[in-house]
Amino acid sequence: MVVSVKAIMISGRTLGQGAACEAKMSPDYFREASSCSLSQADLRGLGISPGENLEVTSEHGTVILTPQEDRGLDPGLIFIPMGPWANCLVGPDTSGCGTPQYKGVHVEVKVTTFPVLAIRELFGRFGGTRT
Amino acid sequence: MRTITLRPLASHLVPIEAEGLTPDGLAKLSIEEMEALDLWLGNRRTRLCELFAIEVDGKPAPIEETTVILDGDFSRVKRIGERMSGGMIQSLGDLGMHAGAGMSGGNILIKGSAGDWLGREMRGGSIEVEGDAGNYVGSGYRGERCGMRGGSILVRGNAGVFLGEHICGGSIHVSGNAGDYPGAANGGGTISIGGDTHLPGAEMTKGSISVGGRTTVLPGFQFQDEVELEGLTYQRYVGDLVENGKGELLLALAQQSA
Amino acid sequence: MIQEDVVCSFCGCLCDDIRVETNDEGIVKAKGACRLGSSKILGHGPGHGRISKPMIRQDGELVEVEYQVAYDRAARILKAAKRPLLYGWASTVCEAHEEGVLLAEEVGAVIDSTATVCHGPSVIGVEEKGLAGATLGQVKNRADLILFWGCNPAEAHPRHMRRYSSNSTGRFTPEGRKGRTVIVIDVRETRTARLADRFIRIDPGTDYQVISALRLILAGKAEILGDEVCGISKGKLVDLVDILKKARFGAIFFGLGLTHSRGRYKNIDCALSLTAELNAHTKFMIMPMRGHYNVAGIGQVMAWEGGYPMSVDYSRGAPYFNPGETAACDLLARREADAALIIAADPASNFPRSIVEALAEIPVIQIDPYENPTTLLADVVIPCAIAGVEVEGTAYRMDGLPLRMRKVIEPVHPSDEEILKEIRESARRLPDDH
Amino acid sequence: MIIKGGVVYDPANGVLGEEMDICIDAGAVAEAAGGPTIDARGMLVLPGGVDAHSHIAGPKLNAGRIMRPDDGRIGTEPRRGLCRPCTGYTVPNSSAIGYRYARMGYTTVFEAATPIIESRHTHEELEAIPILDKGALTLFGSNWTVMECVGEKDLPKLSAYVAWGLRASRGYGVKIVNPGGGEAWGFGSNVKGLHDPVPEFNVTPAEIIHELARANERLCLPHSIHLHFNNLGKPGNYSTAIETLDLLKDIVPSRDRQAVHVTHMQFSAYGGTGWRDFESKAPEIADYYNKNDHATMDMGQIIFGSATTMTADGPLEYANARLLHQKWSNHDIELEESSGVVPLVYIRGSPVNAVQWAIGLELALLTEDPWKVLLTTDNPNGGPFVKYPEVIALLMSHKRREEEMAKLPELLSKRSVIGSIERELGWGEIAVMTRAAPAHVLGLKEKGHLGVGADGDVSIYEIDPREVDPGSDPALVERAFTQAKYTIKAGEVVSRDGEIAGIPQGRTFWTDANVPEEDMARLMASLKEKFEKYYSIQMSNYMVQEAYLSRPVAVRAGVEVAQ
Repeated sequence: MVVSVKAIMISGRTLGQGAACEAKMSPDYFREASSCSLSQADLRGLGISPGENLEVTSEHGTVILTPQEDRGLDPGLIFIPMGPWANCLVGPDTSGCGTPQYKGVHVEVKVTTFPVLAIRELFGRFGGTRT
Repeated sequence: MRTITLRPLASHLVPIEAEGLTPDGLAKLSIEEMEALDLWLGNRRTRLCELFAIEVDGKPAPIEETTVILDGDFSRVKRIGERMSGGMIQSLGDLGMHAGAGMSGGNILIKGSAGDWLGREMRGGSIEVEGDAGNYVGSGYRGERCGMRGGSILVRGNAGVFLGEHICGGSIHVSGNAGDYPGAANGGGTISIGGDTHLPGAEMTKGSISVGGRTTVLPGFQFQDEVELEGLTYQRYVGDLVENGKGELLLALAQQSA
Repeated sequence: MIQEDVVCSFCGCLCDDIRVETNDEGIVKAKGACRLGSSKILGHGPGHGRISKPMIRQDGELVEVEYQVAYDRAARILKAAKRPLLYGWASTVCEAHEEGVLLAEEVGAVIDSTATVCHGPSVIGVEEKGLAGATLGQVKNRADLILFWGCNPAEAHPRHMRRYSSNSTGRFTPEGRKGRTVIVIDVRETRTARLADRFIRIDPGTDYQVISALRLILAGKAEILGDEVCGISKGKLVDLVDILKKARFGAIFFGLGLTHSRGRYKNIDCALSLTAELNAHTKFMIMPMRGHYNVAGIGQVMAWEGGYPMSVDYSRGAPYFNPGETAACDLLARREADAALIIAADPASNFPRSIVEALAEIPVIQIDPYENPTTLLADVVIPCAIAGVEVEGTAYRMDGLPLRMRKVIEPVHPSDEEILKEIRESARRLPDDH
Repeated sequence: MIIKGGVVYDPANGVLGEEMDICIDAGAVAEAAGGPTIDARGMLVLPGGVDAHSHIAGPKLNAGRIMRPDDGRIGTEPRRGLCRPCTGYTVPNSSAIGYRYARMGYTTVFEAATPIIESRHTHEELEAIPILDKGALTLFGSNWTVMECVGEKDLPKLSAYVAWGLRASRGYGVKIVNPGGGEAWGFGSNVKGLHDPVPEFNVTPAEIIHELARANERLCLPHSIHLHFNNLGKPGNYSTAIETLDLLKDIVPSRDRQAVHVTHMQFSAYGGTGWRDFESKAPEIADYYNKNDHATMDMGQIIFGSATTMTADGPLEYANARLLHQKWSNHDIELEESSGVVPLVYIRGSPVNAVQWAIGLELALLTEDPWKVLLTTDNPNGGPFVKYPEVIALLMSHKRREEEMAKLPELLSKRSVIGSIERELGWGEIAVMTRAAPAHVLGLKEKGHLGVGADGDVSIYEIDPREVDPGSDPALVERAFTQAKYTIKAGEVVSRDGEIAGIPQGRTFWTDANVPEEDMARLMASLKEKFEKYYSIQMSNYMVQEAYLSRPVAVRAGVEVAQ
């Protein structure tokens, strides 16, 4: 049986993501921006083992992220640093005011053994396709 | 009577701006004059005949006796019916943003769905949408303190967010659901929503909002009593008290417990 | 060589006390800068992903070309477009912004800034209510109460607290942090929350209701509230209002927690009203925590050049402003834009995925010092000097205070301003096809 | 260039309606010139218009633009000919400001208030205004260093600070707004009158004004202090106005000009104890001006319709916003000032607005000497500058005023004397109020007149003053002044029949005042401490850099000039 939890996704700045964001193609940026944080209770509930990742799905897409624990988060919240990984889950609707809803996205989280996509893989299907 | 039918010659993703397409603008024109009307396709100034096929039935007529029929997908055509004062526009399919903005009279009937800012700052006349409507139906423009002031809008499907923001008069009825914050800063208009919505009447000072489905009530609304309207029982609130508002919020009782 | 009082070009704090040491290799030290600022100032050299030459995509691959070739290609793309988008502007100086507006006028473009994916809703809120603000020095010298709402300066603006807000000292605040009450309201316990005297956790998407309740309590109407508002006890809210009213000078800083959540500008609108109403009792100001160092500047430049601070459509020759219709994400989500020039921003990383897909479908011109995901979908790539490190010019701090950015080292590449001017010149030489 | 045969009014040189030629050579009025000839026969020829008090650039303007997209939409004009696109009515974009002033025949406009620390912004916007020559007045009235020097009674140090502040801001003169009130507003209060000490600083508004006036004269600045009174906008405030003017009777001007310029006097000529018994005290103010010669004023006329109020008087704007339930922006500036922006509408049906309307006109009509009253609307506080022609028509025609009064509440006749004033200003008096006097008040020697050596700024209007009687034909006057036949700037036609014909970059005037080194050294010690402890930016990043003024004109002043 696959265990999953429903959660609300919040994306935002972190110090590490910020410090690496001028070098987006670097391993540092990959490490800092492709993780997600959950409460201890949610991580336990998911029964995650070392080396496993999380697959997060919203109505707008799916992304695989490395898990972290954050004691500042209540159960039911998942935090992802702002960036292309988090944005796989964000919808295009701006509510008529120009700004997408980057916070408060309903998602489902489950454990996966698939790897996190590196930045070029994440954008792979765009690269070199245009003339 | 005069009927003018427009059919798109091609489909466009780049929007067309066509504020001249009103009974006021077309009633008196010959076909040749209509063909030469200025429209904008993105940043290109173009002529009506380059974008639409025109069919005219009847001689030039008074505005009130003029009907404009839009046959096809007009979802990328903006500002149709802007500032119209009379006559009729019938859209057989979808219609783009700002339809009927600032209109003071006449009727717009949309068989499909309408884009955002439908009936923005309208003063009179009526708009009817058989499908859905976008965001900011009957609202004001950015920074305006008064949106729709008169006339009526009927949406048979769902409406988007910020329905009737800054409405000062007139009425809007949505048969389906409405997005967040309908009737925000309502200064005297009437809004009724058949289905669900979220946080109606924020900062409303006057006017009335009724909700037939489920909703969330803002803290600034104070329960008054229960009233019977057309066979349904409504809870009546007054608010929004953050603005010392005296607006009326009516919530259909049967739905609230669901 | 050592240069004093260099202005940092990372975030909206624009710290202007950085001591930068350079040698033949480039910048070797940035004393006083935080981790974010250091990464920006020190990250200028080769090996940090700098783009070395202009490139044009041919058969799917980016191929190096001369600058003039890239300018001409960019101009042709923009001139051929019926709805070009000029987007970005957050990480460059105002002199480039002015050129950007001229280019938008020349090619009939929509010009929009990254504000529309950060504090755009704050601007719309200001259009509803106005903004009771102040320079950051007012907070430093006077504030005895600081409320961080939906922002996390400890990570996003690391020197904010020490230089300007909770931990700074000033004329009427000699005790610094000890003399101040610091409150954090957020949906999660951030690093900033852990440094606060009081942390109030709220449910995601309930900011508007909570602010409304605070306004009611402030207006003496607490009795109409239930025992709880969105999960927070009434007592806690009444206490909070009491603390706010007792302040001698209160400062509210808010971040993307308000603008990116359900309600968008309504959250800001309500917070602005709360601030105005607090001024009937004591002194209060409110300020958005602007992210990129000059995202405030593009708003200022666009306002005096065309009357509106963002999302301006020049397609009909006159400025037209309507975010929701003319903002970058709206244009792309509806697939209206048929070409894009991206400068000083990385929308491929920062836009929702499906909007990035729309961007990938149209010709994209990128002007940037660094390779980033936007490069992966660009058709013309023009490397530029780093504004604020290699190019001097004006930037506006989050409080609207303008500073002159320094040129710390000599650039190899042309500035954003020069590149934009060349593209505009090239576009002027092309015949009108309309 | 030769402007041939026009009917010239150049009151500064005693020319009142003479048919004569004006020659412009190398940008200045000359005895003779070659080049193109403009046929001005049957037309009114005036020096280029000078506006000594208008809000045209800087943080307040942008605050107004950003909070008022509704205003932006009113004035939309697409890119056309030489002109970049325009937006706005009360808060136009920078391009529109330049074009619209030029179309009316104005060539020189001074921004009324810039806070030193944000002057970079003011100059960025001034540079973006096409055509016009301009300058900015620097705010000093709630400045910590000023108040400390006043408290220490150290006039040399205060003078040094004023000189330094003008240089730091590239400002032209000393602006004082609700002195002390901006500091008090830093903690949410205000000063209540001239002798109410500023909290924490123990100096009074009276002392701040008087000492700044002394410093101004010690430095021999081209302009006098430029004063926005305490209690502005409040019923009964005319007594504060008169008390303040009395305070300055002992100031000896260092140049041939007034000792104090009082700005937008309309907002300070109020009687009554509240808005219910609000009434005009313009007759009392005008009487004072008729009996005293040390002060000048500008009208601050209101225009019915939309306005955007913007002022360094922060507490006033908060009061406005609460009273009118309007949008409110506020911007307090560390160690220096406060400010606010509130949109409002002046309504004909409002008795208060009607009385305000009357007061501005009464001030201009009851003050005998037109050299003492400049024509302004305190743009955009009383209304936008594009309405100046309407004000001119009202001043020149009793009939026009009566037509307007017929639309106003009857109560007006009890609360003002406007209905009983029959005076109609003549062409020469209008030329004084819009040209000669503003230039003289500012101390701009080459502006506001057409004598040899004056700047070659000329406006030509399609109206023959020998034929038209403004009293009976005010509409003709208004139309003529709305759109100059030609506006000439430094010998170049910049506007013709409302079409912009040339877009030169204007100059920016600032005042470079020298002070003794020892005074400056003492000042620097205390400034250094302020930057280390209180300012949020470094001293080395404070001064407006040269890059921000593309065509600066430094007017020399200072202690040495005075001696």
